[in-house]
Order: sequence, then structure tokens, then C-alpha cells
Amino acid sequence: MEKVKTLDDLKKLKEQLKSTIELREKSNNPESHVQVKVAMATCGIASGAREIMSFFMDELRKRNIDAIVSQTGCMGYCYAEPTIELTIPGHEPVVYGNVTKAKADEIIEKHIKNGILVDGIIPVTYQNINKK
Amino acid sequence: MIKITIDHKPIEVEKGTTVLKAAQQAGIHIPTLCYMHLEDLNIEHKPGGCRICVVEVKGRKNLAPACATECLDGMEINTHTIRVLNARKTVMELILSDHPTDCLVCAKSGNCDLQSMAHQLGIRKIHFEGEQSTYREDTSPSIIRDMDKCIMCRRCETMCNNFQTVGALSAVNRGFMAVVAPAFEQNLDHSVCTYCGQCVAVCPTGALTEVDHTNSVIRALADPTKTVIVQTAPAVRAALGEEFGLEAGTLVTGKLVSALRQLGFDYVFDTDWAADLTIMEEGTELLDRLARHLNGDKTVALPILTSCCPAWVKFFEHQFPDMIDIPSSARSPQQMFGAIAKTYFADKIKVDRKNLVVVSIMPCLAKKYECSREELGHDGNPDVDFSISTRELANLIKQSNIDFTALPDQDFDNPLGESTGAAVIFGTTGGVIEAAVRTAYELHTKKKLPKIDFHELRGLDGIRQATIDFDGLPINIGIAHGLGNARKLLEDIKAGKSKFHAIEIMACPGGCIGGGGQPLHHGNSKVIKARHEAIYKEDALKPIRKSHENPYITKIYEEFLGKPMSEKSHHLLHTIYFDRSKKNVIISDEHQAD
Amino acid sequence: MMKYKMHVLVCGGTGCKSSDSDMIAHNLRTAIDQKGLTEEVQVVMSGCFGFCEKGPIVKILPDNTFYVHVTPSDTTEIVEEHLVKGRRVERLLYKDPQRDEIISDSKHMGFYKKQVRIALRNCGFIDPESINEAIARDAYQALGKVLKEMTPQQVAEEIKKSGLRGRGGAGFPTGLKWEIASKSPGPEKYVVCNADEGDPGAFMDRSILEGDPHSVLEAMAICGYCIGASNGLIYIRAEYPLAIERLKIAINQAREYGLLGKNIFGTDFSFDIELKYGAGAFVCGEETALIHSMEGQRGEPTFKPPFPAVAGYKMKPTNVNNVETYANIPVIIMNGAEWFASYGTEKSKGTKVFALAGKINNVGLIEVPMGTKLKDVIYDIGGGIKGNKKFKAVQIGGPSGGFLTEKHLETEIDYESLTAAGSMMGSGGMIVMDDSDCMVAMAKFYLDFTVEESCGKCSPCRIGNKRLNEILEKIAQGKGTIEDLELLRNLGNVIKDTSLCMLGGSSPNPVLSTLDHFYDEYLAHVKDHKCPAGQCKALMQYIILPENCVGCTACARNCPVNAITGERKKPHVIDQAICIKCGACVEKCKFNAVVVQ
Amino acid sequence: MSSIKIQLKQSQIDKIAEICKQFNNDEGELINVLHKTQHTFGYLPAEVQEVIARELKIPVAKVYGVVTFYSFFSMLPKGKNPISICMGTACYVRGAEKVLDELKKELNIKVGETTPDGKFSLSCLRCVGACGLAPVLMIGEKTYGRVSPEGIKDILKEYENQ
Repeated sequence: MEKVKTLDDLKKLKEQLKSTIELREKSNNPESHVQVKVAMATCGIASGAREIMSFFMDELRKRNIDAIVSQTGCMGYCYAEPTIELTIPGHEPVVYGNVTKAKADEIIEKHIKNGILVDGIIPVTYQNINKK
Repeated sequence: MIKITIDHKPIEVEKGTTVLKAAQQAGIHIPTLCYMHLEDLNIEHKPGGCRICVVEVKGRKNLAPACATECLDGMEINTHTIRVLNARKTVMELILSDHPTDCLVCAKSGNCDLQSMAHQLGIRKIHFEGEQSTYREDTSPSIIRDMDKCIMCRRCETMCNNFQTVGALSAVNRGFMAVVAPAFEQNLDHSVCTYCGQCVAVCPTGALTEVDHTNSVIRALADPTKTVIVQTAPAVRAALGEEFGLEAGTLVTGKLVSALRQLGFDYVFDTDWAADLTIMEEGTELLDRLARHLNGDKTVALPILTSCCPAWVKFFEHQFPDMIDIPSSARSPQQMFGAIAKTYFADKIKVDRKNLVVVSIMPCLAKKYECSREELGHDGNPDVDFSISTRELANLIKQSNIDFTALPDQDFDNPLGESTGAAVIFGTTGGVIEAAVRTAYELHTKKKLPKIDFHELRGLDGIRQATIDFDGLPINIGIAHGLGNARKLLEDIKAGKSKFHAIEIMACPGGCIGGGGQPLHHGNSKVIKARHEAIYKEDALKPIRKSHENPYITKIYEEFLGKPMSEKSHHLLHTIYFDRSKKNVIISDEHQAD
Repeated sequence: MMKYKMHVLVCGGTGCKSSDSDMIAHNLRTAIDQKGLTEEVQVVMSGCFGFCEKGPIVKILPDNTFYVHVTPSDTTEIVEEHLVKGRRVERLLYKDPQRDEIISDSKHMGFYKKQVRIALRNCGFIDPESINEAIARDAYQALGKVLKEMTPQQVAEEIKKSGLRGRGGAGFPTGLKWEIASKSPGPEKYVVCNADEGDPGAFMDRSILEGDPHSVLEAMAICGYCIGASNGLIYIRAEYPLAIERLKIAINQAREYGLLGKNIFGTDFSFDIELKYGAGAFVCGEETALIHSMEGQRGEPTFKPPFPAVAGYKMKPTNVNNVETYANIPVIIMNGAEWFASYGTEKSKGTKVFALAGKINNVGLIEVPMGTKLKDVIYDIGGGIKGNKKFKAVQIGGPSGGFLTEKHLETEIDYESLTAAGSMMGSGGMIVMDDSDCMVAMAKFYLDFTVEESCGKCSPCRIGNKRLNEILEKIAQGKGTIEDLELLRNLGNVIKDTSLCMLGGSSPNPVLSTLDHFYDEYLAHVKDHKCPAGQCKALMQYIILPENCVGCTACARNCPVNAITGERKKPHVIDQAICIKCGACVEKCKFNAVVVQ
Repeated sequence: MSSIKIQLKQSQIDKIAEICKQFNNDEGELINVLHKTQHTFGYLPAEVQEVIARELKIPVAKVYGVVTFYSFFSMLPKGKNPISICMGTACYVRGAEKVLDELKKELNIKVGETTPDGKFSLSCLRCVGACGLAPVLMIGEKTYGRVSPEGIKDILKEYENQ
């Protein structure tokens, strides 16, 4: 094993290792992060929710956006799968339906980065899925 | 110097002074129980365990033990506030609540630190009752351990481990069950105990006492078929007076002889006579070994070590079994006396050895054990039948209604009662070797000593050394008292670093004057110092001060032994040693191995 | 590097491990593998989550789902439902006992809401067997910082400024302790970590060592730099095999990285750590006793001074702190003294970990800022009294702490206020009692412990505690007198006032504080020969209610000592002189005719 | 303290000597030596302590003093299935004493004893730190949590054929 010879070595090592527990760090204060919850019930998975979730995870990381991507159960909009719920800190959650990779890209660029709502919002009789 | 106030008295003390010592300077005597300081012997024991010496220090939350608390500048100390008095009494009652109340029949009654402390603190009732710790009583050839009476002052443990480095005793178990005991709580006779008796000498209660032979002596004296003779060791005469209220260091040789005669002994002899004999044998052995050594004989072991002290003998048998050829093979004076008494003297008065009872008065508890050693007897009949300590003799005198201080001075009987100054000094550290030097010098050089007093060999330092000029031949002498000090010299020998030709070793602090059988010093080392000085005083008063000049010694060689180290001498006056290290401690128990 | 979508943390603390959490982790991994999710889900054996009452615990991130009382057979369902389908397994979620509602997210649970985790910051968060995860959480950066940027004196100053006090009991200012040791002359010095956690019912040190060993190692090295020592010793209970194992792993990892050993971070500073084992003696928590024990002696305390900072291990200057104290050090260095001092009260800074136990709903390990009110701990974090019984007392500080009552519920927990109220911080055991607990019996329980653990060196502790215990026994037997109560009080005070070390110096606290706060209960035992809580066997009476007894003889036939007599079909009677109060009659009676008074 | 009289085999004496040597025959390591020796032999009979004393060059009384000070060390062999019951405060408040009483009754032995068939021994220990599971008992390495007096019979049954 490589020895840590200087404090800078240690700091570099920390930066490399940070991602291993990043997920846990963020979950510690979810409300201060952008949260993307992907509905991953059977219907969602069948419509490609898994790919959408991976897309969000990879792209957000690539674009240096601090976000928590998690899965959740069926939101009840099976007609519009894959669906995601997006929460920007300080704002009410928004649910998007029929999310494709292209749509996801648009959501990241416009909504997450600039706060501009994107087409495809399900105007719901909204109920927070975690309220249960 | 720092300034403190004790009981409103401002005083100045040196930095590092404890509250206890500072109070003493101010004339305030804070009671202590576990604490012990033998200043002249450099032994200090302050475990801070009994908590009797607690005092109030202003600004501190809890009471502080005076024995262990160092004075700090500006300290305000109160030694007898109601809080302190209540705490001290309560703690004392606690200690007493775990102590048998059989004072009336306790061996220590009247001489017990715990008893006096209870009196001093005005304890009239023990408010606590409950379980008392009980232990099996342990009787060995020399010492009785009745640990029900132990108050965990741990003085015995300190003496046995720190001072003597014997390691027979240790604190065992914990909490209420904690007690000082040998390994596996077995009896002392299964342990490495040397019976030096220093644990007994410092025990503040009746937990550790000697095996009492006074009744056996009374019975022997009352038996008309027995001839009972007595020998008394040099250190006894310098201490016995203390038991009768005389100042420490008062020599009572003449009164001692009177008392023994009054007790009914048929002959009152002196171990000193045998000490002179010892010098003849040991001195000759020293010169013999030295001569062979100087002639290049590699098989000869040097230095030669004295062998008068039975605790020391048992110590090296356990701890240095590979070195048992180094000590002199000469028996101790007690045993030389016994051997001569039961042969030469028994023949002389035409009494069968079986009907001759030899009693010894010794400052020592290990002497009791020595009497029981099988090789020091003949066909199961020991050369010395009973050895009683100075304390037991005092008790015997008191029991026999003898007003000791009013007794006239008398002389010892002959032929085994005449002795020299050289024999007297056997009683203190450095004395044996000085006596040996006085004789060996004259035998070796065939010249008269220019001066008899070898001040360079005297004193109370634990280890001392001197080089004596044997008319051109420098002889290096080492002296140690206390087995811990002896151990250091032995380690040096083992490592090949010793430069000594002869070493004197005594197990007890100060030598025999500080023996485990002497009147209790109660932690006051001035007592031992006074005895030490008394011994040299007696020596100086003696008309003959060299062993080889004792006419009765000359006579016995002429009549009986031939010459020193003769075959007869070897048979009667010398002994052998055993390797005791291998002796496994075996557990007696209800469980059996499968 | 794997990019896990989810992390599954399984509690690997001693409590959860003894309920098969190893098997749970194993089963989870197998099921995840079967579902082909190995690359998406990471299973981590973490340190203790603290909520031991509900163990074994499995926590799923990022959604913070907190599963309680998980068994190895629940794992398939967790994987299939939660990990695959994203649906929480409702039956395993935590249910708030007071509001009777399910709370899935640990962040919303009362148990965690009021906690501030500084010493426990990494417990239940990282894999304690991975130095990488620790480094990802900034481990050893504080060490790097002090070596590079600070002088030893500055380190001591910083710790002094933070207001950190010893978490092992006495609350001595840590920075000051370090400063004294640093000023003691000598090339050979020692840093000792006291991990001989002996309080029955306290296990914070064990949890830290099991959950975040590197924080302690790093802190010891920082201390070594501060006082000028290159040797560290951890004195740990042999009864803590898991903590020992994890410490060994952590020490080896740190050595491999060069974070322990020679020339750390390329500086002149060298430091290494070895383990010394305790062997079951509570008194070894006292620092001089601990040092004697490390030297291979009986663990008996000796009088201070000399303090260990001047003459400690092998008579060399030695700094002794406990585990929790050390665990605070690296974050103080990293975040600054002011940050740490912003928590807590004027004289007690930072947080304190407590082991909450007894008749309380949420048994577990908690960390709260100093100054948190006792009632918040008991009711908000602890979830109130079990079985909706009435709160009676809380005993804080281990066997030598005192009892606090309802009137102390508003007390803000810190060193001074607990001592003022007759208790003490101790190492942080907090045992809650309800009205079925007899205070005489509880005081006796603690004394049984101190009597057993007294080293026996000084007389007040050796004999005094034994006598205290005997008087209490007498009272519990209904044979006590009013004078005994005064005797108890005087004896208790003298033991405190005269004992050699703090074991005896505090052992009467349970007796003295119950005498203060529950004198009536003592009186009831002594005057009325009644135990109001119904716990003291000797004072209980089994009585047959004639109106309920049908004379079936079941009780009489089952009485082991034939204490019950009576004709068939007529009410029976228990002879109190014979009755041994075994309770067999109550069990056998189908008519509720036998009652205990 | 009583002990069983045993005769050590040379190989056992060598083993003890080896353990002492691992700790450089340093008397300061006495407690670590005792731990390791007890781990190897299961207990510390007098004869074993004598060998340790000889190797470390310390009085055997001292070794015995240390052995009897620490509750972790035992001079008696434990049963095949050593039962330890936690007597920590959390367990006590939640009824550990009743569990202990039941165990004593069921096994007909006192604390510190071993059943005549050598199958079980009974001891108390301080907090094992599983306070959430109180009352707790351990049999060998296995922990049983939330134990009730009624459940004792069933637990002991598990060891019937062992």
C-alpha cells in the first residue's frame, strides 16, 4: 500500500475517496440538495425507469451538480411512466411524466440549472410521496 | 521553605514535607495506623490505606491523608475539626467491625497498635455489625498467621517484597475479601518464606505472631527427668530491658542471667561462646579458601558468605540454588552450641542427650525453624530443642513473678558461658565479619592487630564495603543487612562482578538486634539504633575481644575437637544446604484431577 | 470505482451483532447478487446506530429508510420490495410508541431529532474496518494540520479554548491536562486511552471504538505530538472482542498508510500504538489503578500526587483520557475551538454521549449538546417510559452516580448541574426507573456492584461499602430502624470524605441521593415494613382473598413448603411464617384469589 | 481460592514458556501473559501460575495476587457450555435477577460453579453492551437477548445433546 507522505497526499486521497461515501453524506441533509426521485415500481422499470435513473446519476455527476438520485415506489401515474419527482431546495416538489433521456437532459439544463419549468409536468393533486 | 498553618499554628517547612511530618514539627501528633517510617533504616511505607490520619485541608473537597499529602505553600490544615474526628472515629469503627474482639486472649494484647489506637480515639461502641472476614489459621514452624485480625495495613507485604525481596506474601483477592497471603493462600511452610519474621515485627495487630514455645519450656523445666540448659543470643541482652520499661539500648546481661537462673534452668550458658567457636571455624574456612584461591585453585568459591543467619540460609536455598556452595558451611552459633551441648557437655555431666533439653533465647523467629531442620540433630533428636524469642522470654519472666529490674547481675555458667567481645558484636550488622577479621588477621599474619575496632565495618547503611589490609594482602569485605540488599550482592556475584573476598549477610534490618523476635519497635527505628550502639558498648567492656583468645575455646579444641575444620568439627559444626527452588507448591483440595 | 445507487448500512455493533446482524448482511448480499444489483447497491457493516432497543437495524440510503428488528429472513423481502421495486417494507418500519405512527425516515424520528453527533459522527455512517471510508470523512487531516501548522503549545491552547472536559467522569479540562503533561520533562512519555469502560449499562466507548476507531487513533497521535510522546497505549476491556478486533485492524491500516509509525507526514514526529488488556476490574477506570494494571500489577489506585502527567506509566509522564474525550479531538482541530464551544453551556462545552437504558422506550446510545434538558432526553429522545408507566427516577453516572427525580426534569445536563443535583456526569450511563422500581433495592443493587469492585486497599471503601450494603439489606428485609437511616447517611458521607480514590469517593451516591429524594420510601420500609414498589421480597405478603377463593386446592397442592391450608371448597389461608414468596400459588390460581401486598 | 490439582505435561510447560517469551519475559506484561495462557488452557491452575512466575522471574504470590484481583481470570475450569448472565444495570432493571434465579434453580448450582456433569457453568458478568436486548445471557459465544425466566428451559434444551 502506498504510504501517505504529506498532508497534501492525504487530501488528494480524500478527494478520490469522497465519492465512496458521498451518497451517505448527502442523505444526511437531503433538503439542502437537489433531489431526484425515480418511480421504480414494476411499471416504471418496464418503461425504462432504471435507465433514466442511471442517466440522472451519471449526468448530474458529470455536470457537477450536487444532487441525490433515489428510487421510490409507484407514484400512481402509471400512464406516464417513467415518472420522476424533482425537488429543488426551497421549492415545492414537481413531478414529470414520460421522462426520456432527452427530456431528462432538458430537465437538468433548464429546471435544475436555471429554475425554468419544463414541459411534461403532471399537474397533480399533489401529495408528497414521503408523507406516509 | 514554605509557609503553612496547622491547627492555626503558622510554621515553615521544607518543600516536599508531608502534612504528617510538618505536624510533628509543630508538636502535633496525628494518629497513624498503616503508615510506618523506619528512618534510620530507610524504610518508608505509606500506602495511604487505613485513612486514620485524615485531616481537613482548606479548599479541598475531601479529607486528605496526612501521611501522603505534601504541604503546599499557604496550606491551611486542621487536624481535629468535628468533621475530622467523626471521620476518624467512623473509619476506626469500620476497621474494628471487621476485627475479632478477643483482645483479652490475644497474643498482642497490651502491645497492639490497633488496640491503642481504639483507646486513643476514644472508641466506646462499634456502630456497625456485619460479616467479618475469616480465614484458615496458618501455623508454620516459626510464624502464626491469623488473618481474621488483619487490617490490610500491608506493612508485612512491604517488608516481605520491597525490603526483603522474598516475595512470600502478596495482597490477594479484592474488596472485602482482600487479604495478604502466600500464593494460593496456602500455608507459609509451602512458600518461599524465610521466617525472617519481619512481617511479625511490623504487624500492628495480632494477625502475625510467633509460634509460642514458652509452655514447652515451662513443662521441660518442671520435668525432673530432664536437665534443661539455656543459651542466649548476643542481641537479646541489648533489647530485653525494653519489655520491662527500661530505655532502649540498656544492657541487661547480668539481670538476664539472674532471671534465667531464677526460672530454673540447670545451666545458664551463652550463645556468645558458640559465636567464638563459629569464628574459629568460619575464619579458618575463609583463610583456607583464600589461600587456595591465591594459589590458583579454580574450584574454590569466593567470596565466602557468612551462614549464621537461618533466614538468609533459607533465602539463598530458594532464590539462588545454583550458589549453595558459596556460603560458609559453618553452622550458626545456635546450632554449634546445641551440637557441643549434646555431645561434649552431655558427656561431661553424664546425661543422655535425650534427657538434655537445650533451650535458646533468640532475637529471631527463623531460629525456631532452624531447630526443626532435620540435618541439625541426631537420630530425630534436635540439637536445640526449643528456641524462644526475646518477647517470649519477657513473657515467661513476667509469668514467673520475677521483678526483672530489681534482679542482681550474675555471670554465665561455664564451660559454655565464657565469651569475648568479638562474639557480642554478632548481634548487629557487620559484627560477624569484624569478629572474623579480628581472628583471621592474627591467624594469617601471625601478628597482633594494631587496632581492634574496625569502624569501617560498622554502621546501619544497607550495603557497606571496606578493604582491610592483612599485612600487605588487601581483603575486600562486603556487608549487607536486609535480604533485598543481600540480593544485590548475590546478583553481582552471579554476574561475576563481585570483588569481595568475604561477605556478611544478616536478614533483618540492623542485624539480629532488629530481629523478628525482638521487642516490638512500633515503627521507631531509634530503638534499633540504640541496641546497635549498646552492642558495641558491651564489646568495648569485654576483657577479651578476639574469639581465638577465649580460653574455653582453646580448651574445647584441645579436649574434644582437635583443630578448626577437623573431622570432628566437620561432623558437628558444619552443615549442608539444599536446593529448595524446585519444591512445587501443591494444592490441597477436594477436587481431584481426572 | 463503483457508483452505487444505494447504500445499505447494517448495524455491526455488539448489540445488533449478537442478534445475527452478520447473517442479515450476508443474506442481503446474496439476495442483491441474485437480483443482479451488486453494482448498484453497496452493503456496509457499519458501527452502532445507537438505537439498540430496535436492533438489528438496517438503514437504506439515500432515502434514509430505517428498518428495525430485522431478522435474517426479512432480507429477501427488503431486496425484492425496496431495492428492486422501490417500495418500503412497511412492517419493518419504526413505529413511534407515543404517537402510534410509522416513521420511515430516520431523520424524522424523535430519537434522532434532538441529537447532535460529534463524538459519534462516524458511528453508523462508515465501515469501521475501512480506513478509506474514514479518510473520506477527513480522518487524519487534523493530525496533518497540527504537524504542519501548529506548535504543541498551540494544540494545547486550542483544546483548552474549546472547553473540552474529560468524558470519563471527573470532567477535568482536557487541554490543561495535556499542557501539564507537555511541560513535564523527559524524553519518554506516554499517551494512554482508557477504554476500560466498566460502568454497567454504559457502552459509548465501545461503540466509538467499534464504529470509528480511527478517530481515537488520530486523537492519540495528536496528543502525542502535543505532549511530546511517541508511544500510545489503549487499555481496553478484554470483554470487548469486537472493539479489540476493529482496533487491531485500524492500527494496522494506519501503519500501512504511514499514519502511525515513524516520521508521520514526513515530519520528525513518530507515534505508534499498542493494546493492553483489562481483565475485569472496574477500579481500573481510575487512572492510577489503570496504570498499575498496565504495568502488570494489581489494579490498586495510589495517592495523587504524583499525577500521571508527572509520573505515570513506568513512572514517566503520561496523559490518560477516555475514548469519548479523544473522539472529540480531531473535529475540534478541524473545525476550531469556537465551533466546538458553540455547543453546550458556559462551563460544559460540546456534547455528551449517554447510554439510555432501563424502563424507557428507546434504549440506546445518544449524543446531545451539554445543556439539553433531562426531560427532553427522557421524553423526546427516549420516547417516554415503557408501558406508559409513571417516571420515578433516573440514575446518571454509573454505579457511583446519584438518582434524580421528577423535580429535576428541567435540569440542564452538564457537569456542574448534575453534581449540584446530587448526581454526576460519570461516563454517561442513564438508567430510567418507573414506579415499580424500589429505591432501596436500586441503591442496594449499585452497592452490590461497588462492594464487588472495591479494590480493598483503603478501609472506608473496603469495609464501609460492605457495611452500607448490609444496612440496606437489613432495611430491605424489613428489619431496619430509624437509627439505621442516620447511620447510612453518616457512613455514606464519611466514605465519600475519606476514600483513597473516586470509586469510594462516589460509591455512596446512590444511597445518599435516594435518602435525599426518597426518604419516605425508606421510612415505609423501616416503619411500616412495606415496600411501596412491591420489589422487596421479604416485605411482600401473598394473601388469599376469601371472596375470590373457591377452595379448589390448586394453590395448596403446588405450594413447595406447604404454607397453604384450608378445606376443599372453602377459602384457603397462607401461613406467612412458612411462605417463601415463590409465587407458585399466584401462577396456579385460576380465580385471581391470590394477591401480593 | 481453591484449585484443581493438576500435573502439567512438559509440552504444556513449554507452551507457557513460549507465551511468556512472546512477551519478552517482561513482568510488566503479566496480564497479557495471563490472558493468553488462560485462552490456551481455559483456566489458570496453580501449576500454570508457577511456571509463569518462574519464566517472568517474579514471586508466584504476586502472580496469584494479580490473578485473584481480576474477575476475568479463573482458577477453575469452566463448564462445556459456560453460561454468563449480564448483571449490568439495564439488564438488572429489566429482570436479570429473576432469570439468574431460574438458572440457578434449573441447573442446581450457584454462581461460579459448574454442574457435576461438567456441562454448564454459571457466572455473572458486567455489561456486555447489548442493553437494547436486556436482559441478556451468553452461552459460550452465543448471545440470547430479551430472556425471560420462562424461556430458560427452552434455551437449555438446545444444549441437551452437546
